[in-house]
Amino acid sequence: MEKKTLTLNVNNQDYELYINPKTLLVEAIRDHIGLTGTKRGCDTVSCGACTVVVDGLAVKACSVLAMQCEGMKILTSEGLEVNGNLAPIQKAFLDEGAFQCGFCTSGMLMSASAFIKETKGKVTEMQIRESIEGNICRCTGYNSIVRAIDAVLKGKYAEGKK
Amino acid sequence: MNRYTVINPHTKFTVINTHVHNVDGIAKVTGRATYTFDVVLPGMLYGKILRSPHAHAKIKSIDYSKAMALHGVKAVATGKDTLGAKQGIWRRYKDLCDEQLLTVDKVRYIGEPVAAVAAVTEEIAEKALELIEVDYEVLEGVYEPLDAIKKEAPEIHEGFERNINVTRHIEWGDVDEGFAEADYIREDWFRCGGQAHMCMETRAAVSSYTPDGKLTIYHSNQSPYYMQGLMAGVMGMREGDIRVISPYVGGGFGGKFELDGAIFATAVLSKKCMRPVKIVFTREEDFIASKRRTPMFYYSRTGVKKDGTLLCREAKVFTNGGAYTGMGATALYLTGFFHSFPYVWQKGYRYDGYRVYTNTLPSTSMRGFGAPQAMWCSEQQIEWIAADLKLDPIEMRRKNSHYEGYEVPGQATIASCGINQCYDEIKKWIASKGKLPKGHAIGLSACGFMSGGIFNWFDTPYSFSSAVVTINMDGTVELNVGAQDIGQGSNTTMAIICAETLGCKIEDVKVHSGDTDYNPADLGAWGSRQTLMSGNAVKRAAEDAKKQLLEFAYAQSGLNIIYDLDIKDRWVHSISRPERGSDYVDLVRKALRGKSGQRIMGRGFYTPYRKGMISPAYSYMLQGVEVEVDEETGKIRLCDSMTAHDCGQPINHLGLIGQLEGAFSMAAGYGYLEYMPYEDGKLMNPNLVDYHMIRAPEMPPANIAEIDTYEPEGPYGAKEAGEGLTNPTAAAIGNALFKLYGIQMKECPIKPEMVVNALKEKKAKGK
Amino acid sequence: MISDFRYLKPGSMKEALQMLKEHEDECKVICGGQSLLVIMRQGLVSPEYVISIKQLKDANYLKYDAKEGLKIGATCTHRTVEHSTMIRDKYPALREMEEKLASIQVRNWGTVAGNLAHGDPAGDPAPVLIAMNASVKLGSVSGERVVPLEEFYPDLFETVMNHDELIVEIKVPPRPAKTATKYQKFNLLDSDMGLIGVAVTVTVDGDKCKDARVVLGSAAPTVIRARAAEKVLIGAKPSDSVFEKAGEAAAAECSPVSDIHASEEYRRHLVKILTKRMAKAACEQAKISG
Amino acid sequence: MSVSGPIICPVCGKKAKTGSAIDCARHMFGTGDKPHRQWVDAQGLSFIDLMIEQATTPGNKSYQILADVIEKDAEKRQKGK
Repeated sequence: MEKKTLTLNVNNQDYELYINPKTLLVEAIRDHIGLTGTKRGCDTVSCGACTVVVDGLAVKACSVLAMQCEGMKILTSEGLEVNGNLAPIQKAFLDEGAFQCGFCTSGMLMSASAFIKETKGKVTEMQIRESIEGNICRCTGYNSIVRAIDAVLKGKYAEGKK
Repeated sequence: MNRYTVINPHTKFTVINTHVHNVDGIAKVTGRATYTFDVVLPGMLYGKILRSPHAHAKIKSIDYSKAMALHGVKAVATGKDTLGAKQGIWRRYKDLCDEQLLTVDKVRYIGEPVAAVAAVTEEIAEKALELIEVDYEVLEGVYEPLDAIKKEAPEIHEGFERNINVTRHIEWGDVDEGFAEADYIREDWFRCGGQAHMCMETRAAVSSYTPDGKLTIYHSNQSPYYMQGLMAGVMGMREGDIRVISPYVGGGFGGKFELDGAIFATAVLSKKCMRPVKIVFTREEDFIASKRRTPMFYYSRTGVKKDGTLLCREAKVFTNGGAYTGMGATALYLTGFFHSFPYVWQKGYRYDGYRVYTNTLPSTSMRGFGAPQAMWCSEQQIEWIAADLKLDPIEMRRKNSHYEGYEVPGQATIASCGINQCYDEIKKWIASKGKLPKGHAIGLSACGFMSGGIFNWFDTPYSFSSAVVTINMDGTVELNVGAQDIGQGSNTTMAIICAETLGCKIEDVKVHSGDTDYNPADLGAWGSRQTLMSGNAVKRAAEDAKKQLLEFAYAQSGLNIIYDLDIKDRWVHSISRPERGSDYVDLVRKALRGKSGQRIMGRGFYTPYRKGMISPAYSYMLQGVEVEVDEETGKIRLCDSMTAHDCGQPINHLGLIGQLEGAFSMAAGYGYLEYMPYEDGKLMNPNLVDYHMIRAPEMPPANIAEIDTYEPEGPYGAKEAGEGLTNPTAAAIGNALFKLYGIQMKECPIKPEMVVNALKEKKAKGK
Repeated sequence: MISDFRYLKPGSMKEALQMLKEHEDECKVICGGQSLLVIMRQGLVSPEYVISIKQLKDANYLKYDAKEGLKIGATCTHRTVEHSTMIRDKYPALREMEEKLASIQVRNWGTVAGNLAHGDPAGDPAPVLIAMNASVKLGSVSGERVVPLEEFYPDLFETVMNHDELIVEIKVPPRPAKTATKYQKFNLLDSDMGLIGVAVTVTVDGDKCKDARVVLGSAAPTVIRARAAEKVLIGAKPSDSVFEKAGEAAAAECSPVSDIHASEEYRRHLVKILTKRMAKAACEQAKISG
Repeated sequence: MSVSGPIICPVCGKKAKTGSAIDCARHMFGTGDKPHRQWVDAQGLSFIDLMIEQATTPGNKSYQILADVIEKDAEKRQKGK
């Protein structure tokens, strides 16, 4: 088996990897780089626990080859907080109790933050729900997560506030 | 999006029922929380399990020499490498300890572990599995309980005639006399499906056996103490030589308080090669080889007076127990008990439950513990009876409901019950919705649930719950509990109870749980027991510590003996003169000095006494679900819901809301989405493409009216919340369909096809 | 477990086609890989070479002109189609279909061409595109050929592509006047594949239905046209009874299977209902469309 | 003639509720362990068949059948004294 060298940029940090080309993005992030916030809950691109943001787009890292992400900017849940300050969506998750066991939370946060970034103007509650449609949460019943996303979109955590 | 109202709230608290963040929150929203899934130890090997392709077969021989020869394979284990101990969580009853986690000579379901491999990489381990040669003698299998009890059915476990695993009989009053007096008798057959726990974190374990004869296990479970005890049994070790660490746990829902293939195989493999071994189930393994909610066949016969007075009920139940007992025996009892809930049966109640072995995935406890099945049948039948007698279904329920002080003969005493107010709240909600659009209807369902089990089938010599509170010189608090946080937020709940009791702030409390070496034994997270039982232990431990603090406060205060001191929000003060006081941290320092430097340490224990056979306390609820049905396709959509809920005194505000919403989503799934079809013992949808769970767009608002009652047995009056709410929803959906079209759904989950067929049938009858 | 392969990263479509020619039988082309990686993980396919075209920017386009109609490049993702205002104006049914296709994550990475090449009869794009009379341009080192999408699928998970070919472009003709397409799938979860999917295109002329295409997803081993249903509609004066008849015709001519999710009978029932509804919706839309 | 005094379980000697034969029968089904099953089978009945009958058909037939047997047995034993 021929290995390949690959430079992966995760959370604004370049990582030099020497990997089997079949390595999935989630495996590169968890097993090679060691960022275990990103989880895995299935093998069928169903659960979304492995969701990360690649060049601004939420994708399921279990169905992307790491090799395909060369030169792209990858963001994981570990990259949301900026030197000790939580991102608005993280604060909102705390305030709304938008997690329980927490296993889906990293993926959920990434879907949510990608949606928040690309959202301009008003959105319906159903649009918020569809933004996390690809993420399964067995604990919360989603409503607290929807409330958290809604709160951020309504500017509750904007600079200056709270 | 959601409405949460509290009826007659108590306001005397400084921490309890306030908006407190989950104490594990920061770790969980920043990706810092590490689960067993994430654990990596130096020199760790990766394990894989070889599983039976046959539903029922004898193992004639296993040859794993080729696998051993594969480069990178460090150990292979089969049942022959184990003590072959038959284990089960019903330790008191040897008959019910029937499962070898690595089978020695026989497999009883597809997916049962046959051998396990440890290798330097997961990939090598997987390759090695293909090199293991197993010679099976395939036996005839049987998959449905009503087939398995037939004379000619194959015997799954030796000595269990007709494959009957457990029977349960519950009875009070004179049912036959009741039927003799009844104006109206209704009898129905129901069928309830299985359901997968589907924890986001699949079963996972990392075991490390060391030459000093000690075993350390990281394991995703609901009760580290149970795992320690059970592993001691199957490994032939002392409990004390086994340390079980349960870090953050990715969900449990009743499926993670028994031993699983991962924990046992890793331990056996690690002992063989003296290196840490990790096994994480794939999602498919988690579906086919963990356990599931028990599928049931229900017969229920109910006798009533024409005014709707419930006289008597007789229920007979066959459950599909699958290949092993697990927690199924308890589910069998509880389903029978809760089938009587939440009603008073004037003449009597009788239940006969039969748990039958089949060659399918073992059935066990799952959130609701038999009650969702019981309510699916009971609450629909009650609705139909009300319709048959032309009575208001809410008022008919109300007049027959439990009440404070009622005693379920020989079973339970109801010390607190807010169900009467639940009826009022739901009536208000229905009224507030006005006229519903075409194709919409609201279905109702009432129920109750226990706050922890009193039964001790595990045969523990320890008290059910224990806690230790240690106060450091700076006023920070170490709270050690055996209670396990599996996402339900028990760490937060315990911290709240500790802070409230001690009079410190929530951020002063550090909760230590999930490690049998450092925390006292506790039965763990099942049957909604922790808030009440562990909560009581924590409260008593904090009271113990507080008493020691106050001794010094009294000594220095020089107060007249008639005055009393208290601590609230870090303020030590005279109750009659709250403004007069001193700082809590200052007091801690003095007390420490007074104890010649020993830290203040309080201990608390709880075991229920004189509380009947089932549980110390019961929660009550009434739920309304607005359902929309596409009459042509039969597709069901949930539009809105309201649950009036009595959980005594809410402790953990955010946690409570989360639990109630989460329970709803799981219960709704049981009602119309989640099914586990088997063909010749093979699960046909062991993946998340074919197994459907509610996702965000399908989830309706889950409005809650919290009825605050006071439960004398609970800490600060608290009782169960979050599990009981898994019970009513399926029946509520069924009742909405009944209201809409007069069709009676007798099988759950309700597939759209079943709705279409029921409507066809009705039309046919109409003609 | 995915078996080892050699990873090839062409710099251009031309180079990609050469690699494809070179390794023909023992290679797979990956772009989004939302389906491919799943079946590779299941061991259903284990190619020796995997050619990634994800990075081929020149193939990532979405073009429209009034004469030639719509052109979707090989590496154009579902999400690009979904977000395009041009698509919203010219081919609203495509957008509506995309909005319901799996989840945002899948649409962000997966491509329309890849979805078509996978050949899953339950896929959403094929029925809609066939209803729009789309075709695929297949490229290979020896040149290009255009195949009508409705002739693209000989059998379950099979396409007429040769091993050295791949879909370089999807072509959708301009929407004729007074024409509309409607698509709906029936599923238990919003994000699910359809138990049944039905796309209907109708062209109206005055109060008559001038032309119609009825396409059924997961109602047969491949996506199929319901010709009998089309006959019912063409030339008829749209009415509920006509739609009903069209539905019955479609239900009669399809050949769905029974599985754990739904019986054959129920699937036929769904074909009937959805065909009826989509035909009606398409007619109404066509009447008011330019 | 009938039995004087409460009927106690011929297997474990437990007095079930009212001490009536029918309650004793219910106690036997409820317990359902090996000794109780064997005793029932020894009376020329099939415990399992009675149990299945009991669970699959409405009413109380099986209980009654067993109750009668228990009653007779109790009579015998009283005569024996």
